[in-house]
Amino acid sequence: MYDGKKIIPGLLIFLGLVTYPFWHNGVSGKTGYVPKPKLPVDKKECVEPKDYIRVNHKDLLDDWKSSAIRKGRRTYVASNQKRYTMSLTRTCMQCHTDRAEFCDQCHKYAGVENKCWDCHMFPKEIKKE
Amino acid sequence: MTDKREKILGEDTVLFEHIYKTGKGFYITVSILGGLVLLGLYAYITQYQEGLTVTGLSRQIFWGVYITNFVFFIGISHAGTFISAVLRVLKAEWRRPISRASELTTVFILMFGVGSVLIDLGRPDRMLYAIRYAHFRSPLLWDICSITTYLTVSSICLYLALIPDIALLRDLGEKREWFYRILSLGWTGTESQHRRLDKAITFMSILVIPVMITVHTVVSFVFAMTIQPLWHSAIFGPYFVVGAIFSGVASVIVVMAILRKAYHLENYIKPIHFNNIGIFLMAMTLLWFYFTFAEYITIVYGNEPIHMDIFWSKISGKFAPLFWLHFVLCFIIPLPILAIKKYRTIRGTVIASISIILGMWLERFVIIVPTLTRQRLPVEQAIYIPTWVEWSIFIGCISLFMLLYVLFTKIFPIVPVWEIREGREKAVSQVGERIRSYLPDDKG
Amino acid sequence: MELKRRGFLTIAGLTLLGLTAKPGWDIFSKVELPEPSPTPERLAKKKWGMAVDLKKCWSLEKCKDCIDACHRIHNVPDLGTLKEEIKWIWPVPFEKVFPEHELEYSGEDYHQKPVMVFCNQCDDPPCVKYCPTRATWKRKDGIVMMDFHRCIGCRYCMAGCPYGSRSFNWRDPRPFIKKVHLEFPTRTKGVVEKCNFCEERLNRNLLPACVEACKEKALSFGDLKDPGSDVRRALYHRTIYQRLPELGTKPKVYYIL
Amino acid sequence: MANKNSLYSIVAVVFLLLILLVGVQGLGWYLLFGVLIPYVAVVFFIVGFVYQVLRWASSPVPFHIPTVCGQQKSLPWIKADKMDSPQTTGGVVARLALDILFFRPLLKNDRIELQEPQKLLFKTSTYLWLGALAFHWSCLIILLRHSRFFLEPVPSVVLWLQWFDGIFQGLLPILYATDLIILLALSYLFIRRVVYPQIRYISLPSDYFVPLLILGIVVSGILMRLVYRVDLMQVKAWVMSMLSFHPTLPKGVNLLFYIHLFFVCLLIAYFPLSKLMHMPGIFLSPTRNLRNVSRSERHINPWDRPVKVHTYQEYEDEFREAMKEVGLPLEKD
Repeated sequence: MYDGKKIIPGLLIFLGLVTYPFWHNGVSGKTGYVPKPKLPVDKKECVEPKDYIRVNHKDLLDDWKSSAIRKGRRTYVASNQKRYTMSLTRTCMQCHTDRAEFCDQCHKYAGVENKCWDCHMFPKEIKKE
Repeated sequence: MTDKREKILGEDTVLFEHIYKTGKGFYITVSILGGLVLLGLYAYITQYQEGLTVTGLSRQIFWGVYITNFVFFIGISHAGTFISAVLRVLKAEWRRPISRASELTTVFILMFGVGSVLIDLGRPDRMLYAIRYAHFRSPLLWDICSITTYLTVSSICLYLALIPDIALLRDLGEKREWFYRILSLGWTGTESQHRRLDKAITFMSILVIPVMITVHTVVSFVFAMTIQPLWHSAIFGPYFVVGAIFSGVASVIVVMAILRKAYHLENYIKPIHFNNIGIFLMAMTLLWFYFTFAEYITIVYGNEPIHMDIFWSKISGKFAPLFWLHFVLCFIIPLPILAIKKYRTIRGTVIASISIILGMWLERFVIIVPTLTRQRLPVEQAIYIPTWVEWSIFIGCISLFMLLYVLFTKIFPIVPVWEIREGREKAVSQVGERIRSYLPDDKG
Repeated sequence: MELKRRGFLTIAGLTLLGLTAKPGWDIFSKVELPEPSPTPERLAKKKWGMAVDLKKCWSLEKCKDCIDACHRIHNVPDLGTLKEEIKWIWPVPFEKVFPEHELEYSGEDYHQKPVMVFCNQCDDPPCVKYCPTRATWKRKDGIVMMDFHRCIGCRYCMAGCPYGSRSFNWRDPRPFIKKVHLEFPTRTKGVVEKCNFCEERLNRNLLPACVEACKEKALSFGDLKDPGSDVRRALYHRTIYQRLPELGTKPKVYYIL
Repeated sequence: MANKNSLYSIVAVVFLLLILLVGVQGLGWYLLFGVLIPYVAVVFFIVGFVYQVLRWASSPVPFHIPTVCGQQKSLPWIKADKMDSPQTTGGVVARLALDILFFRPLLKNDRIELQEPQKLLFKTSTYLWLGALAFHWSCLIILLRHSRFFLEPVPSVVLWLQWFDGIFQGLLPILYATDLIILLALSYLFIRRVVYPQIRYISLPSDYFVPLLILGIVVSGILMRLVYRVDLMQVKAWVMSMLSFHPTLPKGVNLLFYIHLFFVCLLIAYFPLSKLMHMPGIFLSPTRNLRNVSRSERHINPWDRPVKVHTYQEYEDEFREAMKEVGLPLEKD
């Protein structure tokens, strides 16, 4: 082999980069970590099926926002024909009362930032103040 | 190498000196300006984090230095096009050495005009909503459309007139040759290329004039379309356009003087240029006075109490010092200097121009702020003193403008070499012919 | 060569088309988004308005019930400075609200009395014209609404409003709210806000907070189109003032003297 | 004729897509496509990559052949071109860095035109340069952005990058600038190969196949963002489980995710066999990584054996007697 002194370190750097996730997660002690958001105890169902909400809650809230504020339509008919008020504070947060335990876990996990909490507040947050 | 340089540059070597020679002065200028830009940046970051509370603005006077700057900068931007486009269309031969310097002023200062509005926003992160949810009844949106068009058109104007010079630098084949090669778009200076360039520049020059007039008209509409006293005025459109050309032409004189001194262009930018623009500036001074007079005399005769409140606050109230200072700076000082031939020297016109620029900034200020202190319901007595944040951002904007200007001259010649040469080679005979065509024909 | 390129383009195009066609759609979209239900079109039928009976209002001195109620439920911060003040409803001396009635020799004793002012919910609102993003607009029932999600903070609406009804959040308001009322959002720094006629309460068939809080019943609220409504009965055969009616904004808040 | 190559590639990509559709949607082989293929692909990628590099490393460089387009360092009064004819290691590093980060060579000497009075004009193909630059940089940023699925906690650098990339979020929700740029750049680079006859002539099926595969990855990725939402929690949980070698299956996840994943697996498994190896190759190409010292230093061919030299004197010594006999002239008696 020629120029091993340069090529071997180069390859080691490559291997280090490729396997970086192992080291990163190992050091932070979160190998295989999956967040377990705290679900409301007393209520069993959300406005839509869980799978749908998990994927589309952002779109749903966006639709609610424009529908309620801009069109003045505030009743949401779910796919199972139940009726809900379109409101983050008066519908969603009635069950999901804790932001850190529910929202933030997954948002942090997926590296997603949202600006809802600049204005809307959780009941738990107020008690702390 | 030197032979090649000599062959290409010929007698115009001095025009390229600022590209090839980097002196101590350059580094000092750049570092001072860079420092001031950083100061402005720091101030803006502070404002972004804390909110607009760090400014002197208040519930009552919610528009201040930033909006003044917006109007002022966009006003300055009118000069470039005016000098280069109008004079080009009118075939005024003396425009040749100064057309690029003025176009460059237009393009650069326009960006800061737009920037000032963005700095003023409470939620700059949402600024693109103005496009996404565009509401065409809002005069602000007219501004957005018109200024974008103006920026595009004047950038194209600047670039078109740059192409032959870029090709020249490419042919020199020295520093950054690849860069010039890309930008020169394969210009080789053939007759047909010249013809096409001429056509394009003439077309853009004619196009830019109406665009320019709409820009400042629409800027004034931001104020005139409201029902606030002393803003709601029909002459605001032309009044602002005149003010814009007034301050813009003055700023071109200052830029010319600085370039002449710093880059030793005494042989290209001559006292005759200052004299010619000086005469034009004098006409603008009178025109500006006429509009100011018309605006205020209408208000006085109308004698509506709401209007008169603000009128008196300018004439003898708390804005009187600023109002009279602006009047002195815009009219009393420049008029005699520009009117009397003895004083219409380089120094004279520069002094008059600086006075006009300062005065016109104050004019924008005394148009915007007093109206806000007493809206229809004089509920609170409000005062407005800009804070360090506003001043720093103001200084940062001007420094960045100058920095961009300096860096531009490091890359491109500031005097359009090809236009000078064209003037030397063709225009002299053409002008003679043209003058002959004005005269009565020989009936031989 | 030409034919072959066309062949390539045809096949590429067909492939793309095949991918985006209906079968693809069915595979990918597993759950259909349900349509939000239309509420009864009652909005367009109403036209909300308010009447302020000044004599009743003045009968209790230094009463601030309406202000407190409004600012509490709408999370209006108390910044403690005049400079950055945010207010939805506030008192202004009579002579400043109605400058046209400030007559030299009338000698009336009420010129210094406070008049409650708030957003006039104009029928021809100037602020709506100026907003570059439609963050403020007039609803079918006449309420001039603000969408805090969309405001970019240019403050042009403030320049447009001749009544000074709009406030701007110069800084983050949250630390200045004594007790956050959960059902209404707080605002971020950099957006404009104003009175919304309690549209969030109307929606639940409640009266505006200020109307409900007033012990003297000085404020009456209701549908201006309905002759039997509270507001119409309060206005019936009375001397009515509007703020700056000459500007053509057609305020829907009336003052009774 | 060469146009067939692009057709082959399209057919191949569509065929692969069908395999996946049948495999996942029809037969439900989640284990194969969700666990086995990704693991195999990663192993293929790493082992193949290292193997290729080591294979290259074992080949000697027989000649000293740096690419040079400037004056070499010679006499003190002749100005050397340090950038295009680097004499020091630092110069080589600088040139390589410019090559890698800004694709400088693409900007130079793409086309040469002879102009009338014996004047050579070097033309740049700016579009190729721009397209390549846009594609590669977006690719890098997108890769870094994806690290949010691999790292826990997500580093703030990644979040910052995400924010910066999504700065136009105000205009179009969640469409990243790099997504758009890579789509445009890739389309341009692909169409360029189809449209220009000269480039079509030198293109092989694999030259179309790789861009198409990447295009498939990009399109499926963008669709997942904008149209058919995917449960990111399950995706990340799956990645984390794969990384901890206790694989789970992302069963409920949209089919698009499987397309995306399958194409990525194909790409990285194919990587060591393909021209994509220009990634390590750029570091190992002798024309770019050698110092231009062909005059100042002696370069010895590494495979030169010491040649046994038979000098004339030895020859004379060997045949002295015989030469004397026939009377041939001798240098030494």
